[in-house]
Amino acid sequence: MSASALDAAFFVRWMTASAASVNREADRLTELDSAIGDADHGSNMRRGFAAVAKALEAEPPATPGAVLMAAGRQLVSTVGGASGPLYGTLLRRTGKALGDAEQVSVDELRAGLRAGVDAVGQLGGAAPGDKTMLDALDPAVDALATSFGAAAAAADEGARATVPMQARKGRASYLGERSIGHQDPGATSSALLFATLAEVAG
Amino acid sequence: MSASALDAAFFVRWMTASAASVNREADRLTELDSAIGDADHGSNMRRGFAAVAKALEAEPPATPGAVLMAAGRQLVSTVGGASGPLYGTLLRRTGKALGDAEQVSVDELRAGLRAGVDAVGQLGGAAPGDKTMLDALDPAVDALATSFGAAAAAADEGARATVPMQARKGRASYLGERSIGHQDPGATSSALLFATLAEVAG
Amino acid sequence: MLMNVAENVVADALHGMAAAHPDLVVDVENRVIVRRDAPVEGKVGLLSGGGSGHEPLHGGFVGPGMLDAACPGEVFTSPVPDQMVRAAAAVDSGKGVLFLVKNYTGDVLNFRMAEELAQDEGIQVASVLVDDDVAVTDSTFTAGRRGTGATLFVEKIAGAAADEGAPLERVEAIARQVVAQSRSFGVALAPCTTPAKGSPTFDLPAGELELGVGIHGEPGRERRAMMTSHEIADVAVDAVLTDLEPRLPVLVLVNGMGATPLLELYGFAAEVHRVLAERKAAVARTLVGNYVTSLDMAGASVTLCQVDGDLLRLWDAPVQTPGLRWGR
Amino acid sequence: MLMNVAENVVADALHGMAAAHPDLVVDVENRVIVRRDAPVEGKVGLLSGGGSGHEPLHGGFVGPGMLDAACPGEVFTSPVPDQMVRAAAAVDSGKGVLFLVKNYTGDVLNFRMAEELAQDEGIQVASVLVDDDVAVTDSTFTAGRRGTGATLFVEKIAGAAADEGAPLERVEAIARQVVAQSRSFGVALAPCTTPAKGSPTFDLPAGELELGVGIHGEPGRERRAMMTSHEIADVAVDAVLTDLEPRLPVLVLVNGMGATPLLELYGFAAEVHRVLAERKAAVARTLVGNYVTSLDMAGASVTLCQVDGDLLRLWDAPVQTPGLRWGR
Ligand SMILES: Nc1ncnc2c1ncn2[C@@H]1O[C@H](COP(=O)(O)OP(=O)(O)O)[C@@H](O)[C@H]1O
Ligand SMILES: Nc1ncnc2c1ncn2[C@@H]1O[C@H](COP(=O)(O)OP(=O)(O)O)[C@@H](O)[C@H]1O
Ligand SMILES: [Mg+2]
Ligand SMILES: [Mg+2]
Ligand SMILES: [Mg+2]
Ligand SMILES: [Mg+2]
Repeated sequence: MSASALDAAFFVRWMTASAASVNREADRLTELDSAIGDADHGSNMRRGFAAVAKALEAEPPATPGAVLMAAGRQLVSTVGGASGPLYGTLLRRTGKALGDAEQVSVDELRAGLRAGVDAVGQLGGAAPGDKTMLDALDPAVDALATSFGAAAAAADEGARATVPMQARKGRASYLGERSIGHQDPGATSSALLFATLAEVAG
Repeated sequence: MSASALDAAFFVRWMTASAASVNREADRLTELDSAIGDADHGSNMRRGFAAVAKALEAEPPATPGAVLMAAGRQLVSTVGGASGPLYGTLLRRTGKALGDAEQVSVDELRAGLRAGVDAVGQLGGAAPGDKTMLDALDPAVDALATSFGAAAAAADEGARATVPMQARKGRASYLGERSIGHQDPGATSSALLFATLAEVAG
Repeated sequence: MLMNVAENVVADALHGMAAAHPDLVVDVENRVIVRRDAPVEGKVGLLSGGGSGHEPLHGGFVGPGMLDAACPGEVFTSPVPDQMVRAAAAVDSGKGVLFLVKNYTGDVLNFRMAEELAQDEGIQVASVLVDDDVAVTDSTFTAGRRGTGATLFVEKIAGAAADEGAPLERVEAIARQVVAQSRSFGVALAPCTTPAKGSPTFDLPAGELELGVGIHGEPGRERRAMMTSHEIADVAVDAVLTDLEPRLPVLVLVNGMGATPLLELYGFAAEVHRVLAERKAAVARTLVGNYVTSLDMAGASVTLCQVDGDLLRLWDAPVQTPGLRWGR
Repeated sequence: MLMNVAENVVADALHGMAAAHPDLVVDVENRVIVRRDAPVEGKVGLLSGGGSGHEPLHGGFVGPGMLDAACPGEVFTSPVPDQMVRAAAAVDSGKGVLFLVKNYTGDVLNFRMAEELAQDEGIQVASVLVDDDVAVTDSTFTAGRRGTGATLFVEKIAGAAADEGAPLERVEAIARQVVAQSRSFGVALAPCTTPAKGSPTFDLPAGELELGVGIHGEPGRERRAMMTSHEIADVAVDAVLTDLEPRLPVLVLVNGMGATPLLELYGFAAEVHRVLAERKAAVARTLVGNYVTSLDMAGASVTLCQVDGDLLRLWDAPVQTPGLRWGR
């Protein structure tokens, strides 16, 4: 596999590694959600990605698109909350955009993710700056034009940039000005997914 | 009034001063009751003696017996719990024993209190050694043969002697061996009443 | 605490009961709660009471099919005789009044005084003591077993019997039968805070629990490291079954102490059912909820009551009170 | 906590509900609670759901006169679409199904997905959003008002309408009317502890309270030094009345968050009635208790719902569920 040709196995590795990193960071995600939400983001993500890893192991799909669509379906069916439909939509739309190619280039992945991220924005009605996962996802997809590492760095920076923001979407918005000063849990898990992607890409 | 002739005013003073000392010590009584009971002895005693003081002020009875009987009735009608009927009975029986004499001697008071304490024993079915108010009341009445001060000292000693006892009556008995090591709240309030009696007697 | 001043919590609550329950006559001054249609012609009056802090017990169980009147004392403090005398007079239709008394020294003494006073006023009174808590050894070395969860069974079943027009001796006999066939065991996961004291009634470090607690914030018989719901059900049901040895189906009360979420109580109920099935005890009915509470104590108790067809019929009979309601 | 492992609290509770309530079919595996006689011939199916931890909402409100089915999610986590699709299929008699959805992003998204999927399966579905919490400013800068206590009013009143045989559009319209005429405000005196986190969801020093909290253990809009029940009622009822301005009598729900004793709730109910009287708002009915909870949070909320004669009749109509029961 060339650096720019990503196959189904690569996406399975990304999802499986994501299950591990989400599991490792679950307490921190819950802690962040405890400050401005309802203290379940860590267990939501852990439950969802554990189901994803299990499903992909049991029946590994043949194409990158199918892997992400299967993963997205698992998230929708097991997570609940706001993050379930949103991450589920992200992966399903991205997968759909990848079509049934056996391999995809990084650029194709970037275009697919762009479609996925836009779908998240449409579904949840949020835009970057609202202190949600979009604040990590959106710059990460753009930076993927440079490299996986740049995407991961942009996601992390985007997540950290949510700290001074006042939330306008999701539960944190109920807090009004009291949401300022805390990092958004969903943006943090998004950064985690892009960090894992960069690791898997080597 | 000679040292050994106690009139109605003396008993009103005792009751009024008891209301003050019970009020002052209420938190300590509740704290003791919290360890081996249900954390209400202080408020029970405060509520009861406040009613006693108010009733005696509103309509001061003419004789020692009538003062104690009125006080006992107030306790029965306002305290509730175990201590209400028990202290109510103590004062009513003592008052009854004093008859309608205008003045009573210390010896007559002692005999009256003996009748009262025995009635408490009969009503509650407890005996000295069961870790109840009787452990302070019983020796105090005997020591009254010597002096008010001796009675107060005996009551205090009796209350402190309840610490190593295992309760066999009242709520503390539910704790079995765990009741050991705590001073009985009722014995403590009894000691307080005798201390107040000694103070009032000068 | 959600209150004004500690001295007034009971009066404040009674004002709220009066506002919420037009079917009840709430005499705040005299601390008596009576069903509005009392005295009910030809019916034995059923009266209970005790310290406050166990809500909905007893005031929440006043109404058709259950109590005719309740006398709430101060928090965790038995009511005074004057209350019961007044309530007895209000509910006596000439058929007599039954006092249902939880076995605590204070309750026993105050109700006994009230019984004498009411009889002096020409009211026929009988009393039944509820003493179901197996955590307390029933011997001459204690004040006897506490009355806890079984009180609900006694009030409901005796209430149904009175509702059917049974005479005083019969209602009394049924109440005694329910007491004889009921046993309870309780655990605390966190202590409660009384308004008067304003701090927990005992220290219970997180990660420990008290086995064998009553409903007055007292410590239990034994402190242990935290146990699972599974393990607690094993201990609690075993303690009850060892004493009760039921041969008939049982009513099951999985009762919350106040602050334990219903979500956890239902999980505990599943464990209680598991143990009962393992022990081959048949279940007739199950009630899960906060019925006989200890303010904001966290924890639960299990009460079993062995019932024959007649008692089960009385249990199922209609009841219409703020705290328990079905069949009408 | 009274539990086994945090991951299983919802499943464990469902096992307990199955054991305690033979009138309900509890599908533990698929997380669906359905009344045993569903689908009821000729009746619109009423379906709700949401995160667990608010018991008896929603599962405890399944039964004649209220919900046909409930879908419990994980603790404080909206259920997944699969649950609602399955429940909709189970309760649809051909007259259509109404989803009652509390306004949270997660609930809205998952129910919306379920609506599409159920419609794909040929089930007619309508949805009504409940958004009654005046503590949240309803603007484009928030996710909109939260759904809290009014959910009980909507489920009960729409349930009665469905019970009477009203068609889907009518039941939907009535549900919308109840939402439009209901407002809530909540306070927390102590935070709750979720099983997954195992520690309080926020720090609230004794002697302080949070005003304007929801039912998910989130902090509120404002922290203040502890207030009396009198003062809290002033703030809460004022917040609701300012927004609602009722001209008709109101239903009053004085709801406990979980760990506040009923004794305190009744005292608070008295204060709520006081403020309503001062503000010349007529009270039609009052309900006091733990109905829409936030695990073991201490605190309370006030919900008012303005009712005309028709809505009041539907409120009074018989209901027979584990958590709410009268008139039958
Ligand atoms: N409308 C929205 N658009 C995008 N992301 C959102 C939206 N609402 C919430 N989120 C994201 O979801 C995260 C919370 O997820 P989670 O805690 O799992 O769900 P819930 O809020 O239902 O408890 C937030 O931190 C935020 O990043
Ligand atoms: N049977 C009894 N005989 C004598 N004194 C008793 C008896 N039972 C309890 N007491 C006394 O009553 C005290 C408790 O009083 P109090 O706390 O006011 O009532 P309660 O136990 O009903 O809460 C105990 O400390 C004990 O001294
Ligand atoms: Mg969350
Ligand atoms: Mg006491
Ligand atoms: Mg007491
Ligand atoms: Mg959530």
